[in-house]
Amino acid sequence: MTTTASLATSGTREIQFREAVNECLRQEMALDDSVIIMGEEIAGGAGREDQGVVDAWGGPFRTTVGLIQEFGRDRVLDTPLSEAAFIGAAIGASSTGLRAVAELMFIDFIGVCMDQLVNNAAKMRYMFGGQVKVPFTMMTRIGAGFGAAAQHSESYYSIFSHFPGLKGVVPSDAYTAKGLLAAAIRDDDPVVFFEHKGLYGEKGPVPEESYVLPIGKARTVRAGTDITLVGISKMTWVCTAAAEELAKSGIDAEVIDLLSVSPIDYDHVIDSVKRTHRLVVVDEDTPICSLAGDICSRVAEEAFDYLDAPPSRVTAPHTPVPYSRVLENNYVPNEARVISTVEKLFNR
Amino acid sequence: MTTTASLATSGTREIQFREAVNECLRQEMALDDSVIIMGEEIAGGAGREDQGVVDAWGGPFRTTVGLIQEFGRDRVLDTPLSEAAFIGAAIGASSTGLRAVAELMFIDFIGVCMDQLVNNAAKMRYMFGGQVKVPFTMMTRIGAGFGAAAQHSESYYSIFSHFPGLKGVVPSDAYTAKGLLAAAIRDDDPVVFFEHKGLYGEKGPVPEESYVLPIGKARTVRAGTDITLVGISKMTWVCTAAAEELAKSGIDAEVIDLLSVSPIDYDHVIDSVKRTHRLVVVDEDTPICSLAGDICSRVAEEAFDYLDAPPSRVTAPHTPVPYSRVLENNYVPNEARVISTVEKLFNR
Amino acid sequence: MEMDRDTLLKLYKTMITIRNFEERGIPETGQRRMSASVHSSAGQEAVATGVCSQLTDEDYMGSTHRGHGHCIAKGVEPRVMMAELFGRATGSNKGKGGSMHIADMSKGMLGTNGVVGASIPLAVGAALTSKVKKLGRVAVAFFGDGGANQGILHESMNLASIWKLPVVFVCENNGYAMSTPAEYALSTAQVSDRAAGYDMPGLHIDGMDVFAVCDAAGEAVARARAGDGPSLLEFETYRYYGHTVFDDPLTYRSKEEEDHWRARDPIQHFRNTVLPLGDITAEELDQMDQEAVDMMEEAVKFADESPLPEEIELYDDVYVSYPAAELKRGTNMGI
Amino acid sequence: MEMDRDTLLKLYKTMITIRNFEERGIPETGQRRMSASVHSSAGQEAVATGVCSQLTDEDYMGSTHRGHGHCIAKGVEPRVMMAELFGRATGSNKGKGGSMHIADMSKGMLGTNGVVGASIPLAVGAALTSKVKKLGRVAVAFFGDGGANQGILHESMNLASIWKLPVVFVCENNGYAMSTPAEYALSTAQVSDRAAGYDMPGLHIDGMDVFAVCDAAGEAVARARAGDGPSLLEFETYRYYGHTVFDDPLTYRSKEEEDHWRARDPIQHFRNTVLPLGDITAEELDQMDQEAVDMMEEAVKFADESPLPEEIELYDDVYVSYPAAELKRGTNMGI
Ligand SMILES: Cc1ncc(C[n+]2csc(CCOP(=O)(O)OP(=O)(O)O)c2C)c(N)n1
Ligand SMILES: Cc1ncc(C[n+]2csc(CCOP(=O)(O)OP(=O)(O)O)c2C)c(N)n1
Ligand SMILES: [Mg+2]
Ligand SMILES: [Mg+2]
Repeated sequence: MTTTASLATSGTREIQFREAVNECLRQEMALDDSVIIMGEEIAGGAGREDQGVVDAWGGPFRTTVGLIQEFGRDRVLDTPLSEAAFIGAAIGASSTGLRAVAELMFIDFIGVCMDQLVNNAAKMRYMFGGQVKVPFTMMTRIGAGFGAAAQHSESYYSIFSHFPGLKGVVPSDAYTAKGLLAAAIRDDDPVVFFEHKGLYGEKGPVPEESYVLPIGKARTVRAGTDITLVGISKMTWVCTAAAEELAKSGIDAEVIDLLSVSPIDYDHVIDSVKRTHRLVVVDEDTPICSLAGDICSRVAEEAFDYLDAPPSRVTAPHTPVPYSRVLENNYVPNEARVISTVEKLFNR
Repeated sequence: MTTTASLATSGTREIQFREAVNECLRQEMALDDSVIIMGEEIAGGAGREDQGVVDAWGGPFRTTVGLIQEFGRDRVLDTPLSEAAFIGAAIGASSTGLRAVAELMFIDFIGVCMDQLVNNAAKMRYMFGGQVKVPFTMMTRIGAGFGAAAQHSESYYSIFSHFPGLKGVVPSDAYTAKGLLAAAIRDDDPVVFFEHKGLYGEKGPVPEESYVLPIGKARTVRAGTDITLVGISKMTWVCTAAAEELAKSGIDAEVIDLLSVSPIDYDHVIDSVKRTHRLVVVDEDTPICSLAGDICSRVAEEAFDYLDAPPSRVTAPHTPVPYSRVLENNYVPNEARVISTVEKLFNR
Repeated sequence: MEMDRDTLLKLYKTMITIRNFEERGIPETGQRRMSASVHSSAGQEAVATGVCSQLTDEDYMGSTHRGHGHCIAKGVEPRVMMAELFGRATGSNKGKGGSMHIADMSKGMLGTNGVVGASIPLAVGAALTSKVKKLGRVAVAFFGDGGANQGILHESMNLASIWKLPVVFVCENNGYAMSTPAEYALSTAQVSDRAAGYDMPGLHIDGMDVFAVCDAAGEAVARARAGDGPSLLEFETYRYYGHTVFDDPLTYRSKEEEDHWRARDPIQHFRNTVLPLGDITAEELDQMDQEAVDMMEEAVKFADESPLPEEIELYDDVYVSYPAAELKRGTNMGI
Repeated sequence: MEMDRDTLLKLYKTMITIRNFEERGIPETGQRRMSASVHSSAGQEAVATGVCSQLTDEDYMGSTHRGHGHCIAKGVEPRVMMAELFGRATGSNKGKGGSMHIADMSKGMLGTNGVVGASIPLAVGAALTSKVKKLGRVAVAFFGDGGANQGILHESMNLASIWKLPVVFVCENNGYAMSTPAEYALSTAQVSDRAAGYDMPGLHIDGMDVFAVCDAAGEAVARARAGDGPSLLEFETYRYYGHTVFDDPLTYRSKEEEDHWRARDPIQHFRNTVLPLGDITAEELDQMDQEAVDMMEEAVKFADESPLPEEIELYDDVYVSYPAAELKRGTNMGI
């Protein structure tokens, strides 16, 4: 079991995913005056003139803590509950010289502002014949498992893979969070940055200086020879845990951390499958027209002759997210499901 | 070359797709008092009190012509340009005893009202523990090829396959339009009805009496033995035209008309592929996380051992829809692309 | 404001039921580690109570993430709500929805809703049902000062106005959307100012005074029922706790401000107003207080003793009809 | 209203350029069977002209599906617009956008837009850029009476107001959204009434009188530039043709109504107002009229003689950077 060079070198200090996001925002804002950030609660009450610049919450998950103190009201803007307008405004600002970062509190709410992303951010450059860049970043949250029910637990990244003109990244740890967020902010195209609620508290080694990871590149987090497991965001660690278990029964799984949902690094996956001849994609989103299905279809198309078993997926079921823990526990893919799926592919 | 029994029996009068939609609406509204319809322009100016009940346009594509004269203002409602509110209201009405049909003029605008579909229509029944039915129908339009550019030409049905709780149908001719719209309106779940702009003028045999086609069932429009072509909406006819051409070079293609995007009739496709051993899905939508990819992935997973070639797709490219005809002509899948794709699968 | 004894006692009972539900149910839910997304309406009881007191069981109501009070005032049983919060099969929603989705269609309760503003058009649609079917019912749409800035409110008010639908738009202005002050996020001093742009009455009312709430709501409901169209009512109120009970509101508001509002407690205000009239005694009310405590004790017990949903219910009620196998096709679910 | 000769002539020139573009360019586009989605602003010239006359090239503007006039008034060259309508490589957007997406970022023209209301927040965002970077620029957001009912307008006005952004919201109320009368769809007699709910000035102005437009816009722009925040201006105007030129407006409006508005033609109104003052002669204006005709002749010729885009440009400018192969991966494109 080895990890690739793209993992942070050991010896660096360890910080939480949430801190990595925060550190990145601080550094990017310090480096580039044109970076601004806006969203509900990102300063949290600090917008009120009469209280001075006081950072009440620093965002619902504390990822923006301290920013308003450091960069002031002009560049750190609490917004009203008006996602369509402020995300649209961030897109407008990004097409006129700023690099605006806007936060959509949960991806579940995308339906109130999707038009701005899909018809403006994603299409302006193309429709305008290349006249404009839209270096806009949308930060948002995904992930079930918190008893937050059907409207606060979704992982709708597949639609951002689907729409041309958008990019998307799904960091899986503190290191990739910092590097991919920096990449998103510096990128001249609109990028959606997906934070998994279940990763905020996870610690990992993160360089203090700022750095950028490439958008559109997957990484191999565990080398293996017998099957390729592809994880998206937190599911990467479900894959590695499953791989450890599988190793005990002699199945050596390679685990790929997808990291980007657009562009998708199909080549990385296909190269792996050409060696392992088997594929399971693990995706927390629902199954139909999903990222998992998409990757399976590409592999089936481009590595057809290398496959020894059907390209398979482990996903949520085609249902909304239920509230009661006893139901939700079965909703999110877990190691047991990955293992049984892999075993089926070896016992056909 | 045979066609299945699910095609309308010959001998019936022929009417246009647009007329079939209109006839269905009339019949369903006459049959059931609880059916109402609302949308922008559906009566067209008839909303104004001072002009009496005058039907100016009968909808932007004349599918609702005459309805307000027949059923009156209470059941045929012109709406303001407020999709989120009126589609939300139609959902609210449908959950309290009406069967509301609402029209979204073009699917491209889904981003202004998607939250109501995804978080209310699709999830209420589940979140509420089965307390409510939402017999809501959304009629909308898809399809490129009219010089209408990036914001009026999309075919975003894949996201309606993706979201649990929604159903969707994609009629391909006048007969299926009438039968599937009736099914959508009578269905107790929310259903999206996709009309392809390029089909409105097409004539076909349609029974005068009202009838219902099953949601979730594909149909075989051309039997064949060598390869399965799956078409969605207008693409079905691109497939049949390609099949005729292919027949000349000795390739006997089976053509399946998908008809539903949720539930997807995977079994129908898989049964066919188990006989033909090859698959090409033709989809006017963009390729990533698409319906085409989804069907390929399912076939790869479930008919793996039957496949003699990679399950493949012909789709639009991963770009917005360009304006200039010379560009748009290449955007939409055509027979030549289907044929060359099929040929590649036989020459690997 | 003329009210008979029974009406008064009913108002009181509703308010203390809500208060006790919030004070007991939320911490209990927290202890059971069910969810962090549970929002207390303690402090806002007069609005839910006053508004719903003007409605019948047949009337409709759409609610928010902070909707326990609305539910109780509309007649949903606290014990099934408690069971819902605890994720039990006996919950109002069979444990599938939780605090943010409690619904009781038999009471016209169209659901609390986790997306701010999203329930507003549902209420408008219910009003449309009433109009088309000539049912004579009214629909109430609750939303907060934060929700007042969602575009869907504007669209819904316009729609309800041009169609003269029987809707009452009710803004519970509790001064904050999470930690963001209404005075920062709202461009207008009063949300009710916006009514003029939609040709409907707009009133700004003390939401800590249940009698004032009843009066204003009574008029708006009567107007709606008479076919004269919608109204917009804004009630000034306050939530005693944080956005959820897990955040510390003192990071964005002052102790003085909290004290100021607590001194205007709607339940206390009721007592202060009614007891001097002599018709109702403190003992009676104290007795009712105890009953509310007992009711919650029983509700917690009921919920705790209720079964959890069967695992397989994960797949139930996604649709009225759908091929069952398609819900888990190829996802390699364990169940 | 004090204006010098040059200013007056410039207003006239802009108006007749727009009129001629619409009267010539749209039928020519139709003949070439490029698109049915082309909307004429003939009749509305005074609004685009008057508003944009108060802006510099640096100022921003977001437009609508009916945006040819806005583009011309903001300085976009008619010949590149014509080429765009004809789908030519020399078009403002290289033939990729067409009538509904004409943009010229070098003129602060943030695009006509095919989604009603969608360009409003773009203008707000541009105003934010101006504020954050202290550029002193103003942004105008155009929308119609139909667009006035989109939630995004409400959200955008609130946002611009609380952030005191230099935005002017301009409603071109031409009485109809497609065939739907504004008086049916709008719950308020005047869109400008809604300004009060967002703490900004709201004015209702004759949009057929370019001088009245200049006055109102001048004040709103000055206010915005001074940092005093947004305004809402509603101009009453009329489109002479159908929603597109392919529908017959007499199915939903009367000949008398059309005549009434045509009698108030903004170009004629200009002549009637200015010529009696004696400073400018009819011959001068006639001469300019002829120049505008010639300009369109030349524009049509330019467009017709321009090359079509290369087929391969289908893949250009989707992103600034993206692996090229991914744009067509596995789609089996012929090119
Ligand atoms: C569309 C949407 N955006 C953001 C959120 C996250 N959120 C939940 S409640 C809330 C604040 C709501 O404030 P208000 O409407 O005043 O209601 P209150 O909590 O004060 O009762 C926010 C921002 C959401 N649920 N929905
Ligand atoms: C969100 C959205 N809904 C519907 C349409 C279809 N549509 C295009 S223009 C139009 C009418 C617009 O009316 P108005 O805003 O008054 O502008 P006008 O055409 O009168 O200039 C409609 C309904 C659209 N383009 N976008
Ligand atoms: Mg509030
Ligand atoms: Mg108009």
